[in-house]
Amino acid sequence: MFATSNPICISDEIADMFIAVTIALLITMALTLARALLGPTLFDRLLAVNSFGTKTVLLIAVHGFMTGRPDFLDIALVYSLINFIGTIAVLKFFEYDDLGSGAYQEDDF
Amino acid sequence: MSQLIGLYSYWIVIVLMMAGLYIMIARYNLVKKIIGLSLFQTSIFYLYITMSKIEGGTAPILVEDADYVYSNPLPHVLILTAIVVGVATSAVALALIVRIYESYGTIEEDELKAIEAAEPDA
Amino acid sequence: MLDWLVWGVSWILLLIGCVFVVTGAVGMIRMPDLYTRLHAASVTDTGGAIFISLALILQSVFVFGSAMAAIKVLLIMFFTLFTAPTASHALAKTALLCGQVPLGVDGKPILDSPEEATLLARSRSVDYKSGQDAVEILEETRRHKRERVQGQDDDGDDD
Amino acid sequence: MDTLIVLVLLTFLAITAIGIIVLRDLLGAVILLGLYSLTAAGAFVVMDAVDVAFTEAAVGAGISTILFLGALSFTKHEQKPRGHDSWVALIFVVVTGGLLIYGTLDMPHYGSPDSPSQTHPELAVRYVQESGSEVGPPNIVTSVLASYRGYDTLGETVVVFAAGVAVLSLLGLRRRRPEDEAPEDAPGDIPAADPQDNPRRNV
Repeated sequence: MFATSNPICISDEIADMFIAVTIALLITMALTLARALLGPTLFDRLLAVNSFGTKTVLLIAVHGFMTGRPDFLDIALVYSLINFIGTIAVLKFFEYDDLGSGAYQEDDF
Repeated sequence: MSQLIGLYSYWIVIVLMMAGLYIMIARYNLVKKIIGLSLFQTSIFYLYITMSKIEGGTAPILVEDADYVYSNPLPHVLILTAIVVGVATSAVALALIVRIYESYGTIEEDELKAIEAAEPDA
Repeated sequence: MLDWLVWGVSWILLLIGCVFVVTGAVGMIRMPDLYTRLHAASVTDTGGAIFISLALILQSVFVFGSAMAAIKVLLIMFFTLFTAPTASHALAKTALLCGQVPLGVDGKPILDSPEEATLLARSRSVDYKSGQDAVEILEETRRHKRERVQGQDDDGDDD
Repeated sequence: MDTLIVLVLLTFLAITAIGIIVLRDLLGAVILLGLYSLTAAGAFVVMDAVDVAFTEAAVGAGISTILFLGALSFTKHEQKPRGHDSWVALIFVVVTGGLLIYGTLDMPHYGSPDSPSQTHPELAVRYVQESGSEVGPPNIVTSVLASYRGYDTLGETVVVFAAGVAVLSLLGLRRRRPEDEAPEDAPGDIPAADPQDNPRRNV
Protein backbone atom coordinates (compact mmCIF):
# COMPACT_ATOMS: atom_id res chain seq x y z
CA MET A 1 0.00 0.00 0.00
CA PHE A 2 2.77 2.42 0.94
CA ALA A 3 5.04 1.36 -1.90
CA THR A 4 7.69 3.87 -2.80
CA SER A 5 6.84 5.69 -5.95
CA ASN A 6 10.12 5.13 -7.60
CA PRO A 7 10.50 6.51 -11.10
CA ILE A 8 14.23 5.95 -11.28
CA CYS A 9 14.94 2.42 -10.14
CA ILE A 10 17.08 2.82 -7.07
CA SER A 11 17.76 -0.45 -5.37
CA ASP A 12 15.67 -1.58 -2.43
CA GLU A 13 18.51 -1.46 0.09
CA ILE A 14 19.06 2.22 -0.61
CA ALA A 15 15.34 2.96 -0.48
CA ASP A 16 15.16 1.18 2.92
CA MET A 17 17.87 3.46 4.25
CA PHE A 18 16.01 6.62 3.27
CA ILE A 19 12.70 5.26 4.52
CA ALA A 20 14.25 4.71 7.95
CA VAL A 21 15.54 8.29 8.05
CA THR A 22 12.19 9.63 6.89
CA ILE A 23 10.35 7.83 9.67
CA ALA A 24 12.83 9.13 12.24
CA LEU A 25 12.37 12.65 10.91
CA LEU A 26 8.58 12.37 11.02
CA ILE A 27 8.69 11.21 14.64
CA THR A 28 10.98 14.11 15.47
CA MET A 29 8.67 16.54 13.74
CA ALA A 30 5.72 15.21 15.75
CA LEU A 31 7.59 15.74 19.03
CA THR A 32 8.71 19.20 17.96
CA LEU A 33 5.16 20.09 16.99
CA ALA A 34 4.02 18.99 20.43
CA ARG A 35 6.51 21.40 21.98
CA ALA A 36 5.32 24.17 19.68
CA LEU A 37 1.75 23.63 20.83
CA LEU A 38 2.55 23.06 24.53
CA GLY A 39 5.34 25.59 24.87
CA PRO A 40 4.59 27.73 27.88
CA THR A 41 6.42 30.78 26.55
CA LEU A 42 6.64 32.23 23.07
CA PHE A 43 10.34 31.42 23.02
CA ASP A 44 9.57 27.73 23.34
CA ARG A 45 7.25 27.96 20.38
CA LEU A 46 9.83 29.86 18.38
CA LEU A 47 12.52 27.32 19.25
CA ALA A 48 10.20 24.51 18.18
CA VAL A 49 9.36 26.24 14.91
CA ASN A 50 13.03 26.79 14.14
CA SER A 51 13.82 23.17 14.88
CA PHE A 52 10.81 22.03 12.87
CA GLY A 53 12.10 24.03 9.91
CA THR A 54 15.46 22.29 10.07
CA LYS A 55 13.69 18.93 10.10
CA THR A 56 11.64 19.97 7.08
CA VAL A 57 14.83 20.85 5.21
CA LEU A 58 16.27 17.44 5.97
CA LEU A 59 12.99 15.72 5.07
CA ILE A 60 12.86 17.42 1.67
CA ALA A 61 16.49 16.55 0.96
CA VAL A 62 16.01 12.92 1.95
CA HIS A 63 12.75 12.70 0.01
CA GLY A 64 14.51 13.91 -3.13
CA PHE A 65 16.99 11.05 -2.84
CA MET A 66 14.31 8.56 -1.88
CA THR A 67 12.30 9.18 -5.03
CA GLY A 68 15.44 9.12 -7.12
CA ARG A 69 15.33 12.72 -8.35
CA PRO A 70 17.74 14.79 -6.26
CA ASP A 71 17.12 17.85 -8.45
CA PHE A 72 14.94 19.68 -6.03
CA LEU A 73 17.45 20.39 -3.30
CA ASP A 74 17.19 24.09 -4.13
CA ILE A 75 13.94 24.13 -2.22
CA ALA A 76 15.65 22.76 0.86
CA LEU A 77 18.27 25.46 0.43
CA VAL A 78 15.67 28.22 0.25
CA TYR A 79 13.96 26.72 3.27
CA SER A 80 17.00 26.78 5.49
CA LEU A 81 17.52 30.46 4.68
CA ILE A 82 13.86 31.46 5.07
CA ASN A 83 13.69 29.61 8.35
CA PHE A 84 16.67 31.53 9.71
CA ILE A 85 15.38 34.87 8.49
CA GLY A 86 11.96 34.24 9.99
CA THR A 87 13.40 33.32 13.39
CA ILE A 88 15.64 36.37 13.47
CA ALA A 89 12.75 38.63 12.42
CA VAL A 90 10.54 37.37 15.24
CA LEU A 91 13.38 37.73 17.75
CA LYS A 92 14.06 41.29 16.62
CA PHE A 93 10.39 41.96 17.09
CA PHE A 94 10.51 40.60 20.64
CA GLU A 95 13.58 42.58 21.49
CA TYR A 96 12.70 45.99 20.12
CA ASP A 97 8.92 45.72 19.59
CA ASP A 98 9.48 46.91 16.05
CA LEU A 99 10.86 45.50 12.84
CA GLY A 100 12.37 48.55 11.23
CA SER A 101 14.14 50.43 13.95
CA GLY A 102 17.87 50.79 13.62
CA ALA A 103 18.52 53.35 16.36
CA TYR A 104 18.50 51.20 19.42
CA GLN A 105 22.17 50.87 20.19
CA GLU A 106 22.61 54.08 22.17
CA ASP A 107 19.98 53.48 24.80
CA ASP A 108 20.17 49.73 24.90
CA PHE A 109 23.76 49.21 25.83
CA MET B 1 -9.16 1.13 4.27
CA SER B 2 -8.41 2.22 0.72
CA GLN B 3 -11.41 4.53 1.00
CA LEU B 4 -9.86 6.01 4.15
CA ILE B 5 -6.46 6.60 2.56
CA GLY B 6 -7.89 7.82 -0.71
CA LEU B 7 -10.15 10.39 0.88
CA TYR B 8 -8.11 11.31 3.96
CA SER B 9 -6.45 14.25 2.25
CA TYR B 10 -9.82 15.76 1.34
CA TRP B 11 -11.01 15.38 4.91
CA ILE B 12 -7.95 17.15 6.25
CA VAL B 13 -8.51 19.90 3.71
CA ILE B 14 -12.05 20.26 5.03
CA VAL B 15 -10.82 20.35 8.62
CA LEU B 16 -8.38 23.13 7.73
CA MET B 17 -11.06 25.00 5.82
CA MET B 18 -13.48 24.78 8.73
CA ALA B 19 -10.75 25.87 11.16
CA GLY B 20 -10.22 28.98 9.07
CA LEU B 21 -13.95 29.59 8.78
CA TYR B 22 -14.43 29.16 12.53
CA ILE B 23 -11.72 31.72 13.26
CA MET B 24 -13.33 34.12 10.78
CA ILE B 25 -16.75 33.74 12.40
CA ALA B 26 -16.08 33.28 16.09
CA ARG B 27 -13.05 35.43 16.83
CA TYR B 28 -13.48 39.15 17.27
CA ASN B 29 -9.88 40.22 16.81
CA LEU B 30 -9.29 41.47 13.28
CA VAL B 31 -5.69 40.22 13.01
CA LYS B 32 -6.87 36.80 14.11
CA LYS B 33 -9.49 36.93 11.39
CA ILE B 34 -6.77 37.52 8.80
CA ILE B 35 -4.87 34.53 10.21
CA GLY B 36 -8.06 32.51 9.69
CA LEU B 37 -8.26 33.81 6.13
CA SER B 38 -4.71 32.57 5.50
CA LEU B 39 -5.63 29.15 6.88
CA PHE B 40 -8.64 29.00 4.58
CA GLN B 41 -6.55 30.03 1.57
CA THR B 42 -3.91 27.41 2.26
CA SER B 43 -6.54 24.71 2.54
CA ILE B 44 -7.76 25.60 -0.95
CA PHE B 45 -4.20 25.37 -2.23
CA TYR B 46 -4.08 21.93 -0.72
CA LEU B 47 -7.27 20.82 -2.41
CA TYR B 48 -5.87 21.72 -5.82
CA ILE B 49 -2.43 20.23 -5.29
CA THR B 50 -3.96 17.03 -3.93
CA MET B 51 -5.95 16.63 -7.13
CA SER B 52 -2.88 17.12 -9.32
CA LYS B 53 -0.92 14.29 -7.75
CA ILE B 54 -0.80 11.02 -9.65
CA GLU B 55 0.28 7.72 -8.15
CA GLY B 56 3.88 6.92 -9.07
CA GLY B 57 4.21 10.27 -10.77
CA THR B 58 7.03 12.74 -10.47
CA ALA B 59 7.39 16.50 -10.55
CA PRO B 60 6.41 18.01 -13.93
CA ILE B 61 9.93 18.83 -15.04
CA LEU B 62 10.75 17.04 -18.24
CA VAL B 63 13.75 14.74 -18.34
CA GLU B 64 15.16 13.78 -21.71
CA ASP B 65 15.10 10.16 -22.79
CA ALA B 66 13.28 8.91 -19.75
CA ASP B 67 9.74 7.63 -19.58
CA TYR B 68 8.19 9.18 -16.49
CA VAL B 69 4.64 9.76 -15.41
CA TYR B 70 4.27 13.45 -14.61
CA SER B 71 1.76 14.98 -12.22
CA ASN B 72 -0.69 17.42 -13.73
CA PRO B 73 1.03 20.84 -13.95
CA LEU B 74 -2.07 22.98 -14.40
CA PRO B 75 -3.17 23.12 -10.71
CA HIS B 76 0.39 24.08 -9.79
CA VAL B 77 0.18 27.09 -12.11
CA LEU B 78 -3.19 28.17 -10.73
CA ILE B 79 -1.94 27.87 -7.16
CA LEU B 80 1.26 29.76 -7.90
CA THR B 81 -0.91 32.69 -8.95
CA ALA B 82 -3.24 32.21 -5.99
CA ILE B 83 -0.45 32.23 -3.39
CA VAL B 84 0.91 35.57 -4.56
CA VAL B 85 -2.55 37.11 -4.83
CA GLY B 86 -3.42 35.75 -1.38
CA VAL B 87 -0.43 37.45 0.21
CA ALA B 88 -1.34 40.69 -1.57
CA THR B 89 -4.85 40.43 -0.09
CA SER B 90 -3.44 39.83 3.38
CA ALA B 91 -1.15 42.83 3.01
CA VAL B 92 -4.01 45.17 2.11
CA ALA B 93 -6.15 43.79 4.94
CA LEU B 94 -3.37 44.26 7.47
CA ALA B 95 -2.76 47.81 6.27
CA LEU B 96 -6.46 48.52 6.76
CA ILE B 97 -6.28 47.07 10.26
CA VAL B 98 -3.35 49.32 11.13
CA ARG B 99 -5.38 52.32 9.96
CA ILE B 100 -8.40 51.17 11.97
CA TYR B 101 -6.25 50.85 15.07
CA GLU B 102 -4.88 54.33 14.58
CA SER B 103 -8.35 55.81 14.18
CA TYR B 104 -10.23 53.90 16.88
CA GLY B 105 -7.56 52.53 19.21
CA THR B 106 -8.88 49.00 19.08
CA ILE B 107 -9.02 46.06 16.68
CA GLU B 108 -11.76 44.09 18.43
CA GLU B 109 -14.83 43.89 16.25
CA ASP B 110 -17.47 44.38 18.96
CA GLU B 111 -15.68 47.40 20.43
CA LEU B 112 -15.53 48.92 16.97
CA LYS B 113 -19.26 48.36 16.57
CA ALA B 114 -19.89 49.99 19.95
CA ILE B 115 -17.83 53.01 18.91
CA GLU B 116 -19.69 53.23 15.61
CA ALA B 117 -23.04 53.05 17.43
CA ALA B 118 -21.99 55.73 19.90
CA GLU B 119 -21.15 58.29 17.21
CA PRO B 120 -23.45 57.86 14.21
CA ASP B 121 -21.87 60.78 12.33
CA ALA B 122 -18.47 59.14 12.14
CA MET C 1 33.13 -3.88 -2.95
CA LEU C 2 32.94 -0.09 -3.20
CA ASP C 3 29.17 -0.33 -3.43
CA TRP C 4 28.98 -2.25 -0.20
CA LEU C 5 31.39 0.12 1.52
CA VAL C 6 29.36 3.16 0.47
CA TRP C 7 26.18 1.40 1.51
CA GLY C 8 27.55 0.52 4.96
CA VAL C 9 29.06 3.92 5.64
CA SER C 10 25.85 5.66 4.57
CA TRP C 11 23.79 3.46 6.83
CA ILE C 12 26.08 4.19 9.79
CA LEU C 13 26.06 7.93 9.16
CA LEU C 14 22.30 7.99 8.73
CA LEU C 15 21.75 5.97 11.88
CA ILE C 16 23.96 8.33 13.89
CA GLY C 17 22.03 11.22 12.40
CA CYS C 18 18.71 9.61 13.31
CA VAL C 19 19.86 9.02 16.88
CA PHE C 20 20.90 12.66 17.20
CA VAL C 21 17.66 13.90 15.70
CA VAL C 22 15.38 11.76 17.84
CA THR C 23 17.28 12.34 21.10
CA GLY C 24 17.19 16.06 20.49
CA ALA C 25 13.44 15.98 20.01
CA VAL C 26 12.89 13.86 23.11
CA GLY C 27 15.06 16.31 25.02
CA MET C 28 12.97 19.16 23.74
CA ILE C 29 9.88 17.52 25.21
CA ARG C 30 11.37 16.45 28.52
CA MET C 31 13.74 19.23 29.56
CA PRO C 32 12.45 21.51 32.31
CA ASP C 33 13.07 25.03 31.04
CA LEU C 34 13.72 27.03 27.90
CA TYR C 35 17.52 27.09 28.04
CA THR C 36 17.92 23.36 28.49
CA ARG C 37 15.44 22.76 25.67
CA LEU C 38 17.52 25.08 23.53
CA HIS C 39 20.52 22.93 24.34
CA ALA C 40 18.67 19.79 23.27
CA ALA C 41 17.40 21.38 20.07
CA SER C 42 20.89 22.52 19.08
CA VAL C 43 22.04 18.90 19.15
CA THR C 44 19.37 18.02 16.62
CA ASP C 45 19.90 21.01 14.42
CA THR C 46 23.63 20.67 14.00
CA GLY C 47 24.56 17.07 14.85
CA GLY C 48 21.70 15.44 13.01
CA ALA C 49 22.01 17.74 10.02
CA ILE C 50 25.76 17.10 9.66
CA PHE C 51 25.53 13.32 9.70
CA ILE C 52 22.47 13.06 7.46
CA SER C 53 23.99 15.54 5.00
CA LEU C 54 27.27 13.60 4.92
CA ALA C 55 25.39 10.42 4.10
CA LEU C 56 23.44 12.22 1.38
CA ILE C 57 26.68 13.57 -0.12
CA LEU C 58 28.11 10.05 -0.20
CA GLN C 59 24.98 8.79 -1.89
CA SER C 60 24.84 11.57 -4.46
CA VAL C 61 28.48 11.11 -5.46
CA PHE C 62 28.70 7.33 -5.55
CA VAL C 63 25.16 6.14 -6.25
CA PHE C 64 23.43 8.91 -8.16
CA GLY C 65 26.59 10.20 -9.81
CA SER C 66 25.40 13.78 -9.57
CA ALA C 67 28.03 16.32 -8.54
CA MET C 68 25.45 19.12 -8.54
CA ALA C 69 23.35 17.35 -5.92
CA ALA C 70 26.45 16.84 -3.78
CA ILE C 71 27.28 20.55 -3.98
CA LYS C 72 23.73 21.50 -3.05
CA VAL C 73 23.71 19.18 -0.05
CA LEU C 74 27.07 20.63 0.96
CA LEU C 75 25.60 24.13 0.75
CA ILE C 76 22.60 23.08 2.84
CA MET C 77 24.98 21.65 5.43
CA PHE C 78 27.04 24.84 5.54
CA PHE C 79 24.00 27.07 5.81
CA THR C 80 22.64 24.93 8.61
CA LEU C 81 25.98 25.03 10.38
CA PHE C 82 26.04 28.81 10.19
CA THR C 83 22.41 29.61 10.85
CA ALA C 84 21.42 27.10 13.54
CA PRO C 85 23.97 28.24 16.17
CA THR C 86 23.28 31.88 15.30
CA ALA C 87 19.56 31.40 15.76
CA SER C 88 20.12 29.54 19.05
CA HIS C 89 22.35 32.31 20.34
CA ALA C 90 19.92 35.02 19.32
CA LEU C 91 17.05 33.11 20.89
CA ALA C 92 18.88 32.62 24.19
CA LYS C 93 19.99 36.24 24.34
CA THR C 94 16.57 37.62 23.54
CA ALA C 95 14.95 35.30 26.05
CA LEU C 96 17.33 36.54 28.75
CA LEU C 97 16.71 40.11 27.68
CA CYS C 98 12.97 39.59 27.92
CA GLY C 99 13.30 38.32 31.45
CA GLN C 100 13.30 34.52 31.17
CA VAL C 101 15.13 33.35 34.30
CA PRO C 102 17.11 30.11 33.87
CA LEU C 103 16.50 27.27 36.34
CA GLY C 104 19.33 25.89 38.44
CA VAL C 105 20.19 22.24 39.08
CA ASP C 106 17.72 22.08 41.96
CA GLY C 107 14.88 23.28 39.74
CA LYS C 108 14.74 26.73 41.30
CA PRO C 109 15.37 29.98 39.40
CA ILE C 110 18.96 31.13 39.74
CA LEU C 111 18.05 34.82 39.63
CA ASP C 112 15.75 36.78 41.89
CA SER C 113 13.65 38.54 39.30
CA PRO C 114 13.15 38.95 35.52
CA GLU C 115 14.70 42.41 35.78
CA GLU C 116 18.00 40.85 36.79
CA ALA C 117 17.91 38.63 33.71
CA THR C 118 17.34 41.68 31.52
CA LEU C 119 20.21 43.42 33.25
CA LEU C 120 22.55 40.49 32.73
CA ALA C 121 21.64 40.33 29.04
CA ARG C 122 22.34 44.03 28.63
CA SER C 123 25.57 44.02 30.59
CA ARG C 124 27.43 42.52 27.68
CA SER C 125 29.11 45.66 26.40
CA VAL C 126 30.00 46.77 29.93
CA ASP C 127 31.59 43.40 30.32
CA TYR C 128 33.72 43.97 27.25
CA LYS C 129 34.79 47.45 28.23
CA SER C 130 35.72 47.01 31.86
CA GLY C 131 36.41 43.30 31.98
CA GLN C 132 33.80 42.83 34.67
CA ASP C 133 32.37 39.41 35.30
CA ALA C 134 28.64 38.93 34.92
CA VAL C 135 28.35 37.71 38.49
CA GLU C 136 30.15 40.81 39.77
CA ILE C 137 27.78 43.02 37.82
CA LEU C 138 24.84 41.15 39.25
CA GLU C 139 26.06 41.46 42.83
CA GLU C 140 26.87 45.10 42.37
CA THR C 141 23.35 45.84 41.16
CA ARG C 142 21.87 43.81 43.99
CA ARG C 143 23.94 45.86 46.45
CA HIS C 144 22.79 49.09 44.79
CA LYS C 145 19.20 47.95 44.96
CA ARG C 146 19.50 47.03 48.62
CA GLU C 147 21.05 50.41 49.41
CA ARG C 148 18.32 52.16 47.49
CA VAL C 149 15.63 50.25 49.36
CA GLN C 150 17.31 51.07 52.67
CA GLY C 151 17.59 54.71 51.63
CA GLN C 152 13.87 54.80 50.94
CA ASP C 153 13.19 53.21 54.31
CA ASP C 154 15.32 55.88 55.97
CA ASP C 155 13.37 58.57 54.12
CA GLY C 156 10.17 57.04 55.36
CA ASP C 157 11.50 57.09 58.91
CA ASP C 158 12.40 60.76 58.57
CA ASP C 159 8.90 61.61 57.48
CA MET D 1 5.87 5.74 1.41
CA ASP D 2 5.06 9.01 -0.32
CA THR D 3 1.43 8.62 0.65
CA LEU D 4 2.39 7.94 4.24
CA ILE D 5 4.53 11.10 4.40
CA VAL D 6 1.71 13.16 2.92
CA LEU D 7 -0.83 11.78 5.36
CA VAL D 8 1.41 12.47 8.36
CA LEU D 9 2.22 16.00 7.19
CA LEU D 10 -1.47 16.68 6.62
CA THR D 11 -2.23 15.52 10.14
CA PHE D 12 0.44 17.90 11.44
CA LEU D 13 -1.30 20.67 9.51
CA ALA D 14 -4.66 19.91 11.07
CA ILE D 15 -3.16 19.83 14.57
CA THR D 16 -1.43 23.14 13.96
CA ALA D 17 -4.69 24.67 12.74
CA ILE D 18 -6.47 23.57 15.92
CA GLY D 19 -3.60 25.07 17.91
CA ILE D 20 -4.02 28.37 16.08
CA ILE D 21 -7.71 28.41 16.97
CA VAL D 22 -7.07 27.78 20.65
CA LEU D 23 -4.15 30.15 21.11
CA ARG D 24 -5.13 33.56 22.51
CA ASP D 25 -1.79 35.22 22.03
CA LEU D 26 -1.55 36.73 18.55
CA LEU D 27 2.25 36.49 18.35
CA GLY D 28 2.03 32.80 19.17
CA ALA D 29 -0.61 32.38 16.49
CA VAL D 30 1.63 34.10 13.94
CA ILE D 31 4.55 31.86 14.89
CA LEU D 32 2.33 28.80 14.51
CA LEU D 33 1.19 30.14 11.15
CA GLY D 34 4.83 30.17 10.08
CA LEU D 35 5.12 26.54 11.16
CA TYR D 36 1.93 25.79 9.24
CA SER D 37 3.37 27.29 6.06
CA LEU D 38 6.61 25.35 6.46
CA THR D 39 4.71 22.09 6.87
CA ALA D 40 2.45 22.92 3.94
CA ALA D 41 5.42 23.61 1.70
CA GLY D 42 7.05 20.34 2.78
CA ALA D 43 3.91 18.48 1.84
CA PHE D 44 3.79 20.29 -1.51
CA VAL D 45 7.25 18.92 -2.29
CA VAL D 46 6.09 15.41 -1.49
CA MET D 47 3.03 15.93 -3.69
CA ASP D 48 5.31 16.81 -6.66
CA ALA D 49 4.43 20.51 -6.69
CA VAL D 50 7.98 21.81 -6.40
CA ASP D 51 7.30 25.26 -7.81
CA VAL D 52 4.39 25.76 -5.46
CA ALA D 53 6.57 24.65 -2.56
CA PHE D 54 9.21 27.16 -3.56
CA THR D 55 6.70 29.99 -3.65
CA GLU D 56 4.95 28.91 -0.49
CA ALA D 57 8.27 28.79 1.38
CA ALA D 58 9.35 32.23 0.22
CA VAL D 59 5.98 33.97 0.27
CA GLY D 60 3.90 32.05 2.81
CA ALA D 61 6.53 31.38 5.44
CA GLY D 62 8.74 34.39 4.80
CA ILE D 63 6.88 37.46 3.62
CA SER D 64 3.55 36.61 5.22
CA THR D 65 5.08 36.17 8.69
CA ILE D 66 6.92 39.45 8.40
CA LEU D 67 3.75 41.24 7.24
CA PHE D 68 1.85 39.94 10.26
CA LEU D 69 4.66 40.96 12.60
CA GLY D 70 4.72 44.41 11.05
CA ALA D 71 0.98 44.78 11.58
CA LEU D 72 1.26 43.55 15.16
CA SER D 73 4.01 46.05 15.90
CA PHE D 74 1.46 48.80 15.19
CA THR D 75 -1.39 47.19 17.13
CA LYS D 76 -1.97 45.04 20.19
CA HIS D 77 -0.49 41.63 20.75
CA GLU D 78 -3.28 39.90 22.60
CA GLN D 79 -6.82 39.02 21.84
CA LYS D 80 -9.21 40.20 24.48
CA PRO D 81 -10.03 37.33 26.78
CA ARG D 82 -13.63 36.26 26.37
CA GLY D 83 -15.60 33.93 28.58
CA HIS D 84 -17.11 31.50 26.13
CA ASP D 85 -16.82 30.49 22.52
CA SER D 86 -19.80 30.93 20.29
CA TRP D 87 -21.81 27.71 20.11
CA VAL D 88 -23.68 28.90 17.04
CA ALA D 89 -20.45 29.31 15.10
CA LEU D 90 -19.20 25.90 16.23
CA ILE D 91 -22.42 24.16 15.22
CA PHE D 92 -22.48 25.98 11.88
CA VAL D 93 -18.89 24.99 11.15
CA VAL D 94 -19.42 21.36 12.15
CA VAL D 95 -22.55 21.06 10.02
CA THR D 96 -20.84 22.64 7.01
CA GLY D 97 -17.82 20.38 7.46
CA GLY D 98 -20.05 17.34 7.72
CA LEU D 99 -21.82 18.23 4.50
CA LEU D 100 -18.52 18.78 2.73
CA ILE D 101 -17.19 15.45 3.99
CA TYR D 102 -20.35 13.77 2.71
CA GLY D 103 -19.61 15.43 -0.62
CA THR D 104 -16.07 14.01 -0.78
CA LEU D 105 -17.34 10.43 -0.81
CA ASP D 106 -17.74 10.62 -4.57
CA MET D 107 -14.39 12.28 -5.23
CA PRO D 108 -11.63 10.41 -7.08
CA HIS D 109 -9.16 8.90 -4.62
CA TYR D 110 -5.82 10.50 -3.84
CA GLY D 111 -3.37 9.88 -6.68
CA SER D 112 -5.75 7.85 -8.78
CA PRO D 113 -4.55 7.90 -12.40
CA ASP D 114 -8.05 7.92 -13.96
CA SER D 115 -9.37 11.01 -12.20
CA PRO D 116 -10.74 13.71 -14.52
CA SER D 117 -7.89 16.07 -13.70
CA GLN D 118 -5.35 13.54 -14.99
CA THR D 119 -7.16 12.40 -18.11
CA HIS D 120 -8.47 15.61 -19.61
CA PRO D 121 -6.98 15.68 -23.10
CA GLU D 122 -6.46 19.43 -23.37
CA LEU D 123 -5.56 20.39 -19.82
CA ALA D 124 -3.37 17.57 -18.60
CA VAL D 125 -2.21 15.33 -21.39
CA ARG D 126 -1.43 18.01 -23.91
CA TYR D 127 0.66 20.20 -21.59
CA VAL D 128 2.79 17.24 -20.61
CA GLN D 129 3.26 15.88 -24.10
CA GLU D 130 3.53 18.99 -26.23
CA SER D 131 4.94 21.80 -24.11
CA GLY D 132 8.51 20.60 -24.54
CA SER D 133 8.35 21.06 -28.31
CA GLU D 134 5.82 23.92 -28.41
CA VAL D 135 7.34 26.24 -25.82
CA GLY D 136 10.72 24.90 -24.86
CA PRO D 137 11.62 24.97 -21.17
CA PRO D 138 11.80 21.58 -19.48
CA ASN D 139 9.74 22.84 -16.57
CA ILE D 140 6.14 22.43 -17.71
CA VAL D 141 4.90 24.80 -15.02
CA THR D 142 7.03 27.57 -16.49
CA SER D 143 5.66 26.90 -19.97
CA VAL D 144 2.07 27.02 -18.81
CA LEU D 145 2.61 30.03 -16.57
CA ALA D 146 4.41 32.20 -19.07
CA SER D 147 3.02 31.04 -22.39
CA TYR D 148 -0.26 29.13 -22.36
CA ARG D 149 -1.67 31.18 -19.51
CA GLY D 150 0.39 34.33 -19.90
CA TYR D 151 -2.61 36.61 -19.45
CA ASP D 152 -3.32 35.01 -16.07
CA THR D 153 0.17 35.94 -14.97
CA LEU D 154 -0.26 39.46 -16.32
CA GLY D 155 -3.46 39.78 -14.30
CA GLU D 156 -1.68 38.51 -11.22
CA THR D 157 1.00 41.14 -11.66
CA VAL D 158 -1.68 43.81 -11.96
CA VAL D 159 -3.30 42.57 -8.73
CA VAL D 160 0.00 42.67 -6.87
CA PHE D 161 0.71 46.15 -8.20
CA ALA D 162 -2.75 47.33 -7.13
CA ALA D 163 -2.21 45.83 -3.68
CA GLY D 164 1.12 47.60 -3.40
CA VAL D 165 -0.47 50.91 -4.36
CA ALA D 166 -3.28 50.32 -1.85
CA VAL D 167 -0.90 49.53 1.01
CA LEU D 168 1.24 52.56 0.19
CA SER D 169 -1.74 54.87 0.02
CA LEU D 170 -3.02 53.51 3.34
CA LEU D 171 0.24 53.58 5.25
CA GLY D 172 2.87 55.45 3.29
CA LEU D 173 1.28 58.89 3.51
CA ARG D 174 0.64 58.58 7.21
CA ARG D 175 4.05 59.82 8.29
CA ARG D 176 3.48 63.22 6.70
CA ARG D 177 -0.03 63.73 7.92
CA PRO D 178 0.47 64.96 11.52
CA GLU D 179 2.48 67.92 10.22
CA ASP D 180 -0.03 68.85 7.52
CA GLU D 181 -3.22 68.74 9.50
CA ALA D 182 -4.47 70.53 12.53
CA PRO D 183 -3.24 68.81 15.69
CA GLU D 184 -6.62 68.46 17.39
CA ASP D 185 -8.19 66.12 14.84
CA ALA D 186 -5.13 64.42 13.39
CA PRO D 187 -6.29 60.92 12.54
CA GLY D 188 -2.73 59.73 12.14
CA ASP D 189 -2.18 60.16 15.85
CA ILE D 190 -0.92 56.91 17.25
CA PRO D 191 -2.32 56.22 20.71
CA ALA D 192 0.26 56.38 23.44
CA ALA D 193 2.00 53.06 23.82
CA ASP D 194 0.74 51.19 26.81
CA PRO D 195 3.66 49.65 28.67
CA GLN D 196 1.57 46.50 29.08
CA ASP D 197 1.69 46.02 25.33
CA ASN D 198 5.37 45.41 25.33
CA PRO D 199 5.95 41.71 24.64
CA ARG D 200 8.86 41.77 27.05
CA ARG D 201 6.41 41.91 29.90
CA ASN D 202 3.86 39.37 28.86
CA VAL D 203 5.79 36.56 27.27
